[in-house]
Amino acid sequence: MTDLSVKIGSLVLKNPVMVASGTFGYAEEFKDFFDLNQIGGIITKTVTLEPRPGNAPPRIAETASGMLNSIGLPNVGVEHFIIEKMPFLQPLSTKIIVNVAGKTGEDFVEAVVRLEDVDRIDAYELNYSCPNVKEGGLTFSANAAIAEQVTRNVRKVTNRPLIAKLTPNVTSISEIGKAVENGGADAVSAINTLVGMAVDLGKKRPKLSTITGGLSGPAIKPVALAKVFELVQNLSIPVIAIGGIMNATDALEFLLTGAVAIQVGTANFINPRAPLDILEGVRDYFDKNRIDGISSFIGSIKT
Amino acid sequence: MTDLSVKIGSLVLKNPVMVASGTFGYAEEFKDFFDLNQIGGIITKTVTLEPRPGNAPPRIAETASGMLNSIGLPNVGVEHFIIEKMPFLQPLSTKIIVNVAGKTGEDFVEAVVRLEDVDRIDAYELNYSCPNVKEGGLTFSANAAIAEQVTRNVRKVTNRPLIAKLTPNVTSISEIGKAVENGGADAVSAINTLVGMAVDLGKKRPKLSTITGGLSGPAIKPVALAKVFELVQNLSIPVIAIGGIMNATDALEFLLTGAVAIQVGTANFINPRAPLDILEGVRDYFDKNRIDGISSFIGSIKT
Amino acid sequence: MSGNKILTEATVKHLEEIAENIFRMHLYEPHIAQTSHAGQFVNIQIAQGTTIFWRRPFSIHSTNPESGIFEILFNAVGRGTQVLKKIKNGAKLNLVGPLGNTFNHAPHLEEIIIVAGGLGIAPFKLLLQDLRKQQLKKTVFFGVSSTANLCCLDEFSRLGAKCRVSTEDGSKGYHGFVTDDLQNYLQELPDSSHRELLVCGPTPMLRKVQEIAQTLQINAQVSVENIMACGFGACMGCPVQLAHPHDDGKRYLLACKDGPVFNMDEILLDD
Amino acid sequence: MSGNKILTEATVKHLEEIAENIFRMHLYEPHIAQTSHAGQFVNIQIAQGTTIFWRRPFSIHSTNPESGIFEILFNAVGRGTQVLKKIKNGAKLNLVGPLGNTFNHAPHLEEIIIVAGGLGIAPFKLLLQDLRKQQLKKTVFFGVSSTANLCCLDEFSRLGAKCRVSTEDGSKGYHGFVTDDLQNYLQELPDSSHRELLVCGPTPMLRKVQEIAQTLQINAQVSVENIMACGFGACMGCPVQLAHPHDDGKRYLLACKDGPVFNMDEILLDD
Ligand SMILES: Cc1cc2nc3c(=O)[nH]c(=O)nc-3n(C[C@H](O)[C@H](O)[C@H](O)COP(=O)(O)OP(=O)(O)OC[C@H]3O[C@@H](n4cnc5c(N)ncnc54)[C@H](O)[C@@H]3O)c2cc1C
Ligand SMILES: Cc1cc2nc3c(=O)[nH]c(=O)nc-3n(C[C@H](O)[C@H](O)[C@H](O)COP(=O)(O)OP(=O)(O)OC[C@H]3O[C@@H](n4cnc5c(N)ncnc54)[C@H](O)[C@@H]3O)c2cc1C
Ligand SMILES: Cc1cc2nc3c(=O)[nH]c(=O)nc-3n(C[C@H](O)[C@H](O)[C@H](O)COP(=O)(O)O)c2cc1C
Ligand SMILES: Cc1cc2nc3c(=O)[nH]c(=O)nc-3n(C[C@H](O)[C@H](O)[C@H](O)COP(=O)(O)O)c2cc1C
Ligand code: FES
Ligand code: FES
Repeated sequence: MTDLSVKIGSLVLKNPVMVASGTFGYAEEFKDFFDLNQIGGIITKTVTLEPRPGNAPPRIAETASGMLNSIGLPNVGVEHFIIEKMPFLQPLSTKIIVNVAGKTGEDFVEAVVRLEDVDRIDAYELNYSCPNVKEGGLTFSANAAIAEQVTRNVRKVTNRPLIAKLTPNVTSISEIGKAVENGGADAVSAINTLVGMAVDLGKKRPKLSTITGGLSGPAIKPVALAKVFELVQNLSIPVIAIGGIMNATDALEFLLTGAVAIQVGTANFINPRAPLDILEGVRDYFDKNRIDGISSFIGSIKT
Repeated sequence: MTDLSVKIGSLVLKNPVMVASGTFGYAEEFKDFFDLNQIGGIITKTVTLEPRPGNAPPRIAETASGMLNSIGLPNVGVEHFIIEKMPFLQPLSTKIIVNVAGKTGEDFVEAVVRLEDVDRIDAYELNYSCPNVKEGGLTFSANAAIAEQVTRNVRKVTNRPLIAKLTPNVTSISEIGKAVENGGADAVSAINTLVGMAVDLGKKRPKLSTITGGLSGPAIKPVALAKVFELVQNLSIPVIAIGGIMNATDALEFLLTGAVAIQVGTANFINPRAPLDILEGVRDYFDKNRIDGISSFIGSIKT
Repeated sequence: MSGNKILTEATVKHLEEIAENIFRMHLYEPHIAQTSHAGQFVNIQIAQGTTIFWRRPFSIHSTNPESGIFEILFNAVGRGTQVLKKIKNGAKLNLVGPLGNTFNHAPHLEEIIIVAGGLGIAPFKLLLQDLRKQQLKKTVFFGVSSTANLCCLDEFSRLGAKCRVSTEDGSKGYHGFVTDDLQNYLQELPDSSHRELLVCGPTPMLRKVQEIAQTLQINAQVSVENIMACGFGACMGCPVQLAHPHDDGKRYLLACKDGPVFNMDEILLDD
Repeated sequence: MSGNKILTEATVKHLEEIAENIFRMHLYEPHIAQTSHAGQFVNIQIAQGTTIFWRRPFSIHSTNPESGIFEILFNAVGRGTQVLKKIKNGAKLNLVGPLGNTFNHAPHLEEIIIVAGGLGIAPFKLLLQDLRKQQLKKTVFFGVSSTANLCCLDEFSRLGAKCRVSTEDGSKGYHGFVTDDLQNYLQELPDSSHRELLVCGPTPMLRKVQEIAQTLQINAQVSVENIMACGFGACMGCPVQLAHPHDDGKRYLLACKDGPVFNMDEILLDD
């Protein structure tokens, strides 16, 4: 059996299959479906310093081979997260990566500081794609200087691995990627959702209360592959792939393109056992093709 | 029967259904399928100053609810276009819009100058999304200053309506939209394709010879709706919608969102009679809902 | 207690159009049939490889724990249900369930009053099954647009309920909205305590019932039908707004996990 | 002359697995059946509402102008063809055709030599039908991996062709590659003029035939099977590179419109 373990900075995953923030709750919702300890890692739903109620309904819409969401990062806030959600996660033997977001750069730092005392957090994923107020209306990951500065500030308060999650809604994702690399990120993950919109012709209004939302699912896989490829070509730190991964073939395509690990997102809603199915499919592929180490496969695409 | 005519600057279309550049050849390929004079307008395959062979195969790949292409703007060049392609188009009674691209700003100007003498061209669509050499490796529509300057230069050599076709692969499409508006464009059209990639796991290589290509089809409709909405909110000139329009409902959603006209693209490959089917569907909708003028419908979305 | 939710394949055993565009499907899946209670639902993958991306949620209409069969009732309204209505016996349907919470029956009730509009009738056969052994009055107010859309009356009677039908076109029973018939009924009662409304149907109907229940101070439980992506609390896509949050802000529950059954005075209805 | 291309619905009249994973489908569509010639193809929409986005191209295998029926032959290799092989008689298939150019038969030929690998056999039944009245020798070299993949031999014989089979596993005919059998045959001929090769099959086979044809200076026409989005020249997605462009640059023709039949020395083969 092929050794599937991969390294993301100092973080070692037993296999490259993780689940994406906001699509796996705080893992408890999935415990009935498969043994959570099988997969490489769990990224939590985004946590913010203060509790957030989330957006008004409707928050979701089905689209061609995908969906739109404007959930709005509802969460109980970092304090309650630690008390209410971590106890379920702590006994797990898979890696726990807490996804953090903030309205301001200081919010990120403060949330991470608060989480530093907490046991069994293996890394942080910084969600740079949420609406930002203070820094001039741009999202954090649409402005390289801000993304770099925030990363640097968070880097100062933690030794845990830092993954910067990037938005695809920019002219150059690798410019932002390089900025967070300079800021001290150990890895980047990409992509977050694409800005999209759906219209209800009958009601003559947008399908989402927020008018636009984030597009995910198989529809965006080609965009994700292109962004991952661009990042792999331009950065020195590892790239974690997200976007439309529904099955083992999809996962393998991203690994071939150079991602060291992948996150399963929207697929979790369609097939709550998708992460395990994908892991098993990846393992089968390596076994059948007698691939010795996963590292020789990662990035071996012929271009 | 509802009057479906719409105005784009001084250009009057008898109805808002057009066909998108590069998906309708030079129209001749479709003459067996329906009466071309039914639809509002025809945008030609992109014409460049010099002939271009296009990219090496493979140039296309099927994706979830869409496709990737890296055709590479093959065309006979403006001289041969005038001699070989215009004679089929000239006798048509529908509007003829010639899509023009160039490697440099001067290329755009020169191509348009050459086309100025030619009869029966009703407008130009400037394809700002092709790879650019001189202006520093960025595409024309990823840089507001360049897009504005090129538009201004083309504006100087023609009185025909100018439509600037915008790429969605930017942080802010409305910033580019405002720039071309300032440069003198009469309208914008959006969106061109999203940068995407597909991988052939069996062959361990990208599915396109150019590695990445342009994503089109229903998969990108939500992105197109969001970009069209953003442009409608921020510009004073009309917005023409393109992206994943497969049927009349799709077309109506874009009109509701504020587009004055729509272009049918990838749908032409799946259903070569799509433009006519869409037109008939739009007409039926207006008749059934007793909508008097199309202009009261355009942009009437409740937000 | 309801059973754990599972990802499973159910076998289609029977499919019938029991009223105009209303279909009843028998599905063989013992875990669902044996552990589900009224209000819960299953989330069905319509067909792999189609452009129907999400699963589609359907209330569990009834169960037969012995045979391992449960029923759903559906209206062919859109892309998914149009496919579903053509499925052949023996086909396998991938589904997740049982999902959601259940109606709960306060002790010492005198009467439960079911109020259903159209396909809102779906969850209540199982409710009557759940309450079969309980000695209390069971009344069903069932509103449809026309007789052609009526179903389930016989079964409901057999399960000990008294059915009152309203049709909008007057083709049967009360001529008008079910909520008007309900209001008449409630107003004539000497005392509305020890009674509870269990409600499911289109939003305008729910609003009206909410109003009546508030005025008459009757407790009402409602089953909501939000659009859902996952059905089990993972996407947070199905919020239901709390009517009385503990602070000034907006507070949401999740229809799929905290519901689909809510106390009517606890939530704000939207459309 | 071939007829205009049309967008039409054909009716499935018959579907049969004639060899291992090889299916023959009879389709009723008079315009196609009456105006198509060998080399042309139809572009079939597999099923609306599925995730199979593009149409799928298939050679026209044979036609019966009187009955309005034409045949396609296909291998169930992927998503689309897996659906196609389950289609029921009476179903309608939306298709565009006839598309593409045709094989052309130079006058005064002594022998046409068909070289087919696997499903590359598809276009040649119609070719033999087209040539039925022509007095010339018709030889078919048909290479398959094993006997289980053989088909069409009887029809081909009935249409006046002499068939030589090669199997890679030696279970029938020549043991080895069809191109080796072909080479042996051609080398034994006193004179290869007035002969022409008509070729269709996998790229490695085409390459080998190209080599043989060049060495022996025999004219060869090949039918290529590029991936196609539209099938009628609109997308420019199916380029075939010219071997001898008039200048230094790369020049492309379109497989769907300028082909699928090309003179073999005119183009570069890729995979
Ligand atoms: C908990 C729950 C229980 C339900 N129980 C039943 C039931 O027992 N019987 C029944 O017939 N229906 C039930 N529904 C509604 C049912 O899920 C939808 O009718 C179904 O999803 C429509 O799918 P479609 O593909 O045919 O329609 P689509 O083509 O997707 O849409 C057609 C129409 O249905 C609406 N719709 C789509 N999805 C949903 C959804 N998830 N919820 C509500 N409306 C939707 C759309 O807005 C649109 O107006 C229930 C919904 C929920 C949330
Ligand atoms: C002009 C022309 C004539 C053809 N005639 C026949 C025929 O008579 N019989 C027959 O069995 N096949 C024929 N083919 C090939 C046939 O189109 C493909 O086998 C079919 O499209 C596969 O569809 P799928 O959905 O089953 O496979 P997919 O799931 O799409 O892919 C499975 C495999 O088939 C390959 N493939 C996909 N699409 C094409 C395509 N358009 N052309 C070639 N390979 C493809 C893929 O690369 C992949 O390796 C022809 C192709 C062309 C271009
Ligand atoms: C319903 C939903 C909620 C999401 N919430 C979050 C979130 O809280 N934080 C975050 O970083 N990403 C969030 N995402 C983005 C996903 O993590 C992922 O980046 C994106 O969906 C693309 O992957 P996919 O196509 O596999 O879903 C969410 C996505 C969806 C669909
Ligand atoms: C095969 C193909 C070729 C295209 N060629 C051109 C082109 O030459 N010039 C251009 O401006 N846009 C070109 N486009 C982009 C389309 O005009 C359109 O903007 C895009 O495909 C989105 O619309 P759709 O989703 O309806 O296809 C091409 C698109 C496709 C799919
Ligand atoms: S539907 Fe996903 S949380 Fe309710
Ligand atoms: S397949 Fe579209 S041009 Fe050939």
